[in-house]
Amino acid sequence: MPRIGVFVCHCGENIGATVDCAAVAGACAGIPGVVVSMDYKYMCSDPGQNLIRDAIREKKLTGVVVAACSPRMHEPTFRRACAEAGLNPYLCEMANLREHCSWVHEKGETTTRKAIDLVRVIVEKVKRNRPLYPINVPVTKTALVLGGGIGGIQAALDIANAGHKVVLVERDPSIGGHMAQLSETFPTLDCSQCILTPRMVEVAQHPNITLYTYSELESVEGFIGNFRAKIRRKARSIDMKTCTGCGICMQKCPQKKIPSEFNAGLGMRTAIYVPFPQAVPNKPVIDRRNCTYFKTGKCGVCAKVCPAKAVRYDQQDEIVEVEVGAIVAATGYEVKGADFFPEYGYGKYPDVINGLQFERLASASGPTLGAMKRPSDGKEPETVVFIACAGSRDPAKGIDYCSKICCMYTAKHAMLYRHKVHHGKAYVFYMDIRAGGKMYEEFVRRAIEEDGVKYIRGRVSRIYDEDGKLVVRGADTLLGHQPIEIRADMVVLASAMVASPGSEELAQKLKVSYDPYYFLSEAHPKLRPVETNTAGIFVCGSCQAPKDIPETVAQASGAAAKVCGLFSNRELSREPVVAVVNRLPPPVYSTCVGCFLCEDACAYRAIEREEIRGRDGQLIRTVAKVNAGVCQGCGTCVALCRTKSIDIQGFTNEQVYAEVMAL
Amino acid sequence: MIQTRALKKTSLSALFEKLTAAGRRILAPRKNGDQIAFEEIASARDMADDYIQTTLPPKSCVLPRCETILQYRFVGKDVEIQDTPPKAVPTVVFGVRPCDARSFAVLNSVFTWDYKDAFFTSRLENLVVIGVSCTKADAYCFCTSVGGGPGRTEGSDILLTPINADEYLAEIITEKGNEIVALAPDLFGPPPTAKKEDVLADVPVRFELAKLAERLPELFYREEIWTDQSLRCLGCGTCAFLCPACVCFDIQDESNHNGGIRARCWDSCGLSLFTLHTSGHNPRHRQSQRWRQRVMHKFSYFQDRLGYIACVGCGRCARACPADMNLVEHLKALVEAV
Amino acid sequence: MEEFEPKIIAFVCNWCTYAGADLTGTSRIRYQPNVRIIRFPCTGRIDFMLLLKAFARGADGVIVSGCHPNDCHYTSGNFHARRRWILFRRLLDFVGIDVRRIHFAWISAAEGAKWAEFVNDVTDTIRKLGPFEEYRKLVHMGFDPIEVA
Amino acid sequence: MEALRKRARELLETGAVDVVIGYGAGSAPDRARAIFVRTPKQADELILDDRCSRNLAVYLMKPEVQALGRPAIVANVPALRSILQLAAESQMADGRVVAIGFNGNGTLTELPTFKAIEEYLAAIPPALTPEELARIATIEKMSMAERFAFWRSLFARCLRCYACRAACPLCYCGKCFVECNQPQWIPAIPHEESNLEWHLTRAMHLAGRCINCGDCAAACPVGIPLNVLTQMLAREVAGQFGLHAGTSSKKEYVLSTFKTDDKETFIR
Repeated sequence: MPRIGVFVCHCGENIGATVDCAAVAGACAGIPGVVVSMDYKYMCSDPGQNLIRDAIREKKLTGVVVAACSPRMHEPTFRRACAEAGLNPYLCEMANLREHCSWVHEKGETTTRKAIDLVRVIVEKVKRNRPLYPINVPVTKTALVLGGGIGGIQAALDIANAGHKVVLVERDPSIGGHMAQLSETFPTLDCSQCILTPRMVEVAQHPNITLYTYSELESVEGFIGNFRAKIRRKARSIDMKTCTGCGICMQKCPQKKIPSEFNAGLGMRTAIYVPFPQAVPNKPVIDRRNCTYFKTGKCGVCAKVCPAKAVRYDQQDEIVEVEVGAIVAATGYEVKGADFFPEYGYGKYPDVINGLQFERLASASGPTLGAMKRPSDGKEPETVVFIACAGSRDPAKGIDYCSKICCMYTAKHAMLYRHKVHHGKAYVFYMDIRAGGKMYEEFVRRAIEEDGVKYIRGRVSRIYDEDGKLVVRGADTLLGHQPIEIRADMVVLASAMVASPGSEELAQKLKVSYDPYYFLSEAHPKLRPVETNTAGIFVCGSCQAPKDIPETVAQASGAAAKVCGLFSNRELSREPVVAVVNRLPPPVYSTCVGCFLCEDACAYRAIEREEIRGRDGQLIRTVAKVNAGVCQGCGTCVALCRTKSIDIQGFTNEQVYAEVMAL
Repeated sequence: MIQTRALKKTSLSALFEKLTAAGRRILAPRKNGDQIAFEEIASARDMADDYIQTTLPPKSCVLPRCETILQYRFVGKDVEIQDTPPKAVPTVVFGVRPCDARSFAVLNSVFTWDYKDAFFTSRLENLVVIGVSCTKADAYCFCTSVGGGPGRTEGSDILLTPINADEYLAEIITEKGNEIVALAPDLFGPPPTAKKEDVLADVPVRFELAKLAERLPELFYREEIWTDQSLRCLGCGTCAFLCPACVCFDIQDESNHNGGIRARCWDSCGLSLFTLHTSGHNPRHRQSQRWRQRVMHKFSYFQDRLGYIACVGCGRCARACPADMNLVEHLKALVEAV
Repeated sequence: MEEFEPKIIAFVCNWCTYAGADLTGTSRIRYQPNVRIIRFPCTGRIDFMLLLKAFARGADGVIVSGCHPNDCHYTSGNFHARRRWILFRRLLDFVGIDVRRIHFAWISAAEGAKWAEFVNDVTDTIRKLGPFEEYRKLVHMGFDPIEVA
Repeated sequence: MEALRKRARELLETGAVDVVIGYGAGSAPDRARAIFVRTPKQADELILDDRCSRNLAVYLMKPEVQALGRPAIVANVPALRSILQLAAESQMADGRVVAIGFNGNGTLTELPTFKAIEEYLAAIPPALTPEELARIATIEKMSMAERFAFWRSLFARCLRCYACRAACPLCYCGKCFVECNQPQWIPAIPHEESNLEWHLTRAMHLAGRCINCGDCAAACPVGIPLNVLTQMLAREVAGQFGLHAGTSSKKEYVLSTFKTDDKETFIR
């Protein structure tokens, strides 16, 4: 027979002024199973908690109902008090008399009656509560970082420097990401590669970091603290151990006309190539789609010239499996491509380029070695138009959001152009200037005031070619929509930043939710910005939303701190509100029939299959089993289970049924 | 001493009126789609006329599908138990087939065996059975194989045989029957001359009952026979729920925080849950064991203990079985088993 | 005669609607007291059988509420719930159970005012419909002995 | 019919299967019954004609039949759909059952794998018949009160014998929800309210799973047209979510999947 204690709190006047608390306590004293029922001014105060603790000891209570405020407020308080008195904390529940009753209803008998109902429901629930114990799961102290851009690099280094192992996976042949492509960075104009490459080298040399470049995540299984990831190491066609990185193969490769990804198509590379001189690892890869040997079976020049005999045409993709405790997604972004701007002639006119291409033009390591030469004829452009918000903030283009970095880099581009071409004219078409950030506004003002960049507020409607000039037509909205036409030599589009290709697939592999633009979703936009809804998986950088370098780095360090926090425990302790599939003595074993329709209903893939075997090892049945480490306790499987074989601790079928039947 | 009289079919309405006036509830077969059920009727015109068997037997007149046997309430922290006194209504059930009429004795033997069940007996005491002989039978009927017949009088207080197009031959069998006649004496005329046997249906004897009873104890151990016979059985329990002589019941409680009831509900030994233990062990976990139990109980144990065969040959089980389990066919096979 | 006061049982998820109703309280927005809230981790947990039990217990109306689509604390529990309710509601309607007695809403933790408005509206609707006599007329366990022939 | 007997004989003689689940003559001229052919000689008892309408797939889940060994089954369209649905619910291993499909014109097609069954069924649309749809529409045309009265009178008859469940190939659960007593979701006492709860829950459990053989209604001793409920739900599942039970051995269950843009009109 249960022995329940009911403790009705006045919460000062908050409950007491509206609900007759003494009457509630009196009525509840008559409920079968209730052995003590009292009211008190402030249950959450020390003397109040003592009343509960004393009653537990003296009356040997098997359950406690605190009728007070919302459990979202003080449930931990009262559960702790119960635990201190030796009662399993999960045998304590709260009836919400304040937020759900006294604060929302008038003083009177009806409200008191409602209060009694609310307590009775919880009494019936608590009668059926079972002692629960936090769930402990071990933690593998290795992190998997996906993406080797600045975000991934920063996260990997922070975690590795804290003494934990890191596996860093990069899709491209080298780490570095988009930051390696940039010329200078706003607002300080320091050289991007100069600040990035030392970090890249540090990654390569760090004893705690295992680097897999030219590799992609194949699949992930498991749960926080205990993930198993499969990584596909794409065939590089090079033996990384024997290759010395001398580069002769690249010099001799007859295929020299392949647009270089690193140079955003403005330069050429060979079929066997290192993406850029400072690449890490600085060893080549064969681009099999463009290699003559792989296309025709003839050539083999690189293999012949390689002094280290490191070329391996027969190399296969390799799958490596790693066990990790946490995953950081830092897969970055992509800029919108040619087909997106037919009205701007991008892709049609070679001198209409995007921001990333301008970075390469302006970079000392770029195809022009930093000289301002336009792609079509290599002439120095005398008039350049920069168009901000190319695609961004444009519902018609399907991109409602602001790409965030364009205002700043457009100012930077115009400024860099003016520094290189002193007599040149730079125009910027903009919608608004968003320069929130340390030294950002000042930077934009400098471009306008010191470097004489002409800012025109308005949208460009069309760009067309006329006598070798790019005619940019727009309107100046600050001058009453006055039409404006600029004859330019080159146009730079600050094209929208979008989620990198494959984001959706990645999100599905990680079981992380994502927004309509395929940016990965954080667990909470304000308070949990680097966590995802899947425990143990974190995000940083522009795979979550557009952001600039300092923000990416800050978020990467934040994610790393979260990972380190997780790794500071040998075991994880979790709330035991999880689903359980019943197990019974033979010959029943479980009422689960093994239809596994629940599997798909679980957003966390917490439902596993367990083979029940007899003493002779013979398979008797395969039934469902919930991985308590993965289960988040939503209970969707419970409502779905036809045989009622799955139940959820804390909200069991018996409990919720009793609650309904108590009304 | 059975008295014979004549009752005009057209007099039924008047008879029913008299019965109603005397405070008796009348249950009679009524057609509802393809179902024929014993229901309370207001007028003889509502009755179904052309049928071989009702869908359900008249068993629920004495053993309802479920009935409350006690109630309890929570009063403060105590439980107050209230017995539910039997509340039988004086009832006349009309149109009972002679096979079904014989089932009351079978049921009575169980409910008065070592304990006199007040619910059952008070209902039986308040029940008058007016049987109607069978002039038609189908391939499923086998009353004659189990000691009955299409015109047998056991179990009926009055048995009517439609002797010609307009008249019943009324056999007044019991004192209860006389009481009914006394309520409307002028409706019952002098006995007709036609012979009852001439109009009765022809129901051939399908197997030798004595031989079956003799062989069953030995056949009990012939696992393969029971398995073979029951392979197609779905274990649905329809046979028991339609059987006029099945008595198995289950006691169930239903409650809420105010109190609850305890009720007696029909059950069936053909269902796997029937013998399931709390531990999960089921002594009759195979359908063959349950099928064997059904046959053994009806034709061996019941007779040994109570002197009755718990089957009246109505054929409902076979008619309704979704798997075409045909009791007669299987009994015959058992008798002939080598 | 005293006006009929309906009994309404609300099944709500912990993360959105329960918290939303908490906000109604902290905002001191008044609403009618007929509703009794039962807390669930997620709308995905709410078994349709519980609705039947609510009516069996004499509820005149039922509320089911949780997080807005895409806002589920558990990512998709509410989507599963939505499919369940689409079919179950259809089935109830098909057997002639008045679906105007069952109300669904997405109410977030920030929508304290919406909760109050919703409860008031549902209470008024159910009050107009009157007691759920049809359901109560079904033979069920009561404190008069039952007999089913 | 001869072709079937011949093939059954071969399957048993070669040891390809241990039992052929088929139809044999029933106890009345208009009845057929399930027979379990275990020797080549018994194959002569097999029949194949208009009487063979019941869904024999229900026997594939019966432990006593499973104990006979590897089965072949004479399968009408609902039985084939049952096999696929059971496969989707992890109840059956591919290749274990040899299905001998037959249709109205008497042609036999041997379907030894799920893929073969899927391809065979691809030509037979799973839609409800116009008669079935019309029957649903008749009920939908009634007023709410009429609908309630209609079903109430039908459910009131229910004996809770569970013949509907026993006859259903997809009611293979070891412990049915109606047998749960902690809590006792559905009172074991058969009264109108518990009968309603039983039938609604049963229908919901078959939503998106029912392959519409109609054997539940056929088995009901008191003539409740139970399959109308599941047919109505099948129509909704097909119409709203584009899913059809028993068309694929791959799992895609209406209630364990969702689309973010599933349409409804009643959630505020």
